[in-house]
Amino acid sequence: MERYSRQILFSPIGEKGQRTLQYKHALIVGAGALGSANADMLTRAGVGRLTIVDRDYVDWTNLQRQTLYSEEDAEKGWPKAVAAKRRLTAVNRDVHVEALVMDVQDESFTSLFEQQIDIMIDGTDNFETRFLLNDLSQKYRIPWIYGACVGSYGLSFTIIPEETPCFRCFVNHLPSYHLTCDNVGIISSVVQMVAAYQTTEALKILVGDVAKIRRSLVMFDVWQNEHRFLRVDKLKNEHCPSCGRDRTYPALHREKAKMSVLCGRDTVQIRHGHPFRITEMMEHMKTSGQQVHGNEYLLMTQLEGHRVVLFADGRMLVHGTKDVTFARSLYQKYFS
Amino acid sequence: MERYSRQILFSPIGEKGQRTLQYKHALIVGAGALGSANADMLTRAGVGRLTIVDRDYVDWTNLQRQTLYSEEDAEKGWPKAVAAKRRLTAVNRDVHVEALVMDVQDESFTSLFEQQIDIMIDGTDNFETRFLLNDLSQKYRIPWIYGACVGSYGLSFTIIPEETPCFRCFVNHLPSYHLTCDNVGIISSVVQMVAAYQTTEALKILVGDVAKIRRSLVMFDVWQNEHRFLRVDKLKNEHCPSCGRDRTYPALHREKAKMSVLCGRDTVQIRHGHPFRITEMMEHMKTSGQQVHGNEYLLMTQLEGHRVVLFADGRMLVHGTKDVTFARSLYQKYFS
Amino acid sequence: MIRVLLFAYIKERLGTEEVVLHEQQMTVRQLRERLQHEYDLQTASSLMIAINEEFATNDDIIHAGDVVALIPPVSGG
Amino acid sequence: MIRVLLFAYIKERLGTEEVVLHEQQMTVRQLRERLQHEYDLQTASSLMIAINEEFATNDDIIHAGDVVALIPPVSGG
Repeated sequence: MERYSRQILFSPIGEKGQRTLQYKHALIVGAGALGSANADMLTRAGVGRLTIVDRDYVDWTNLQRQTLYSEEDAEKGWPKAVAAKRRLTAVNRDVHVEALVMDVQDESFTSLFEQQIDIMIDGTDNFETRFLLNDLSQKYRIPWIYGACVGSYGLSFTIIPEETPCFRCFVNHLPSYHLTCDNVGIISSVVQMVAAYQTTEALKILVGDVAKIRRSLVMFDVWQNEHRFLRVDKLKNEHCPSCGRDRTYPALHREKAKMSVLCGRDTVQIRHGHPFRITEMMEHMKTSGQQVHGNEYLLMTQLEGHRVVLFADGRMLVHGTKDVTFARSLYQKYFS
Repeated sequence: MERYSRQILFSPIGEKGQRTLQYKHALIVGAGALGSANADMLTRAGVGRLTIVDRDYVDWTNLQRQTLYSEEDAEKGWPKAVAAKRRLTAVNRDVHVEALVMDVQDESFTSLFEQQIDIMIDGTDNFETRFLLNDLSQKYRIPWIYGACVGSYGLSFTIIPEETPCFRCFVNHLPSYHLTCDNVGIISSVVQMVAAYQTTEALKILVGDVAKIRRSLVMFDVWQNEHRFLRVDKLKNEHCPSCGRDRTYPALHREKAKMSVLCGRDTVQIRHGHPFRITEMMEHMKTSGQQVHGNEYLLMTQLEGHRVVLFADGRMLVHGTKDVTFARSLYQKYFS
Repeated sequence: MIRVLLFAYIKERLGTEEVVLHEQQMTVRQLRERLQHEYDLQTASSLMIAINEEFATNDDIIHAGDVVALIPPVSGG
Repeated sequence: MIRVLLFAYIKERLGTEEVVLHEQQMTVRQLRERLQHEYDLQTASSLMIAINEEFATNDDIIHAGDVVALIPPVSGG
């Protein structure tokens, strides 16, 4: 407990709050910029258990803002969840960190909800996943904390089932066009500010200081010196299919696409349906003269001028294209 | 440059701004919570050169909010500047990081100002050092960014010589009583928010986007959901001894105390006047049966029930006391 | 007169920090239509809209003197 | 009536989020004295004081209807 002395001195947490944190379980969905920053703060704060879910691996362009990762992680191409766990364990061995390299669209993600989860932190980079989190939050009555940012602009809102409007009450359809870090860029300070709001709300919820939970949406632009809190009560929609009286949880019943273009990534993801036997394949490709490298979680190679990554969990990424037909043809030719 | 692609896409920085950053030199004074967070962001952003000055070593109670450090740093008792440099170099080898284990009250700190410094970031934990930075900022015309936090409350303001009020215009005397992390605690999210403001302002200044520099003081409380920008123009005082017409730079002429009680640390610092020969002393103490450990920068031991740390630069810390007379007697008995 | 404040990419799209509409009153839905047609803002239907610092729904009415904020939802993270 | 908003430890010291003073006008200096004597706030002389979101100096005058904020400078970092 000595290591948390400054946090225990903070009276809204105190010794009682600190002990409470040890028994809590936070689910962090996405280990990119927001996921990194939140996971680091919650680990240092001594939350007992963290589950980190991410489908991607560390890339050089991530290092500018994804604070858990170092050059070595990018060089080795570690999956983000794995690299995150390594750093977090070095920072606080008392926190039990579970690292899951998977796509949240997979069945195994939903099965996580069979256990107790006290809070979900939004570290995702797309609306589709947020609609899924939102429905899971409502179904299992788990608060979640929306956070998003692009450029120098950020938003955050705390969603408490049965109390606040839900994410679908705010954003009732998938925006046809939206900005991501990949088209308008991002600076690291806006990430840290969104994450600071998310972690603060998470701590309030975990220690049970419900009176202090922020009931407004916060919106800011750090470069433009804008900062506003906007009241949200009117948005609570009793006809909302996620949080209203007659719920259908639409995001839980969506057909999972076998192929998908990753948001603003110039990358197509294909689901193989079965795990890939990475080590065996890597061996085999090497002996046949193919340039390949990787680790026990994934394999990277070059096929017809495109970087291709296979994950042990059965996903294939084709970088440098948004053409699903082309990506499928590569997949069929080499791996199906 | 590829690794900065998301920052280059952010139009107020762009390719031109990114190239400019490579030629800039930031001085970070203090490598505690704010210093850590700022140094991490500026390193990831690709600022060409960072100088980090800190007099302390990594302690277990720092890990809750000082994001550059891991358990190993606390176990080994590395000086913060040295541990910071190690992590930052792993994060971005292209940034030239200079780590200086020293007290800013020492002469050698002032001599840093013989070189070009483009920005100073406040990562200190006391008012006395801030008055010193403020006078150096005015004398050498270097902008500096005040940041401070306790509990869940934070403040930041950007001080531009010849333009804005200076720190002494705000706080015209050393407050007789003030709060530190050591008496009311602190949570990590307020640190990240203050640092997010500091780094954003630093980037605006370094890339030359002067129109966007925030001209107000920002004050917030993340737990209480407060956030305000306060206009400052009236505070510019033409009789200010630091930034007014007749300047005396009082903080540059203060007698350096040989002994000082570290702010809220229950620790007395004594200046030996000469360097300590750490390795030799450690060897000597070990052979005489004294329990001692350390590294090339410092030596830790137990004397008369108090933890004592000697730094190679000639400082001695006596922990667990505020009694200067007692600390001096220990010093004289064993080391003078 | 209704002041409409713009944030993030909307500000850059329209090249201004705010738009002034000379109306006595209009619904949020009418504002969306006007933004889409008159200002060619294709994303108008997915913007979140606040009147005097409070989010509003499509049927809410904006009166002269109100300050409206257009908040684009974003997905980065 | 002058509303005085409290932040950080001042709020906890006085056990309230705001204090209301029934004055037509007073200087910032007079406010400091009153905080020190009437509210036993020993740190009153080192507080930063803002009137209607703008920092004020000791000779500035606070009028009825103004909102005053007491901002404690802090040194942690």
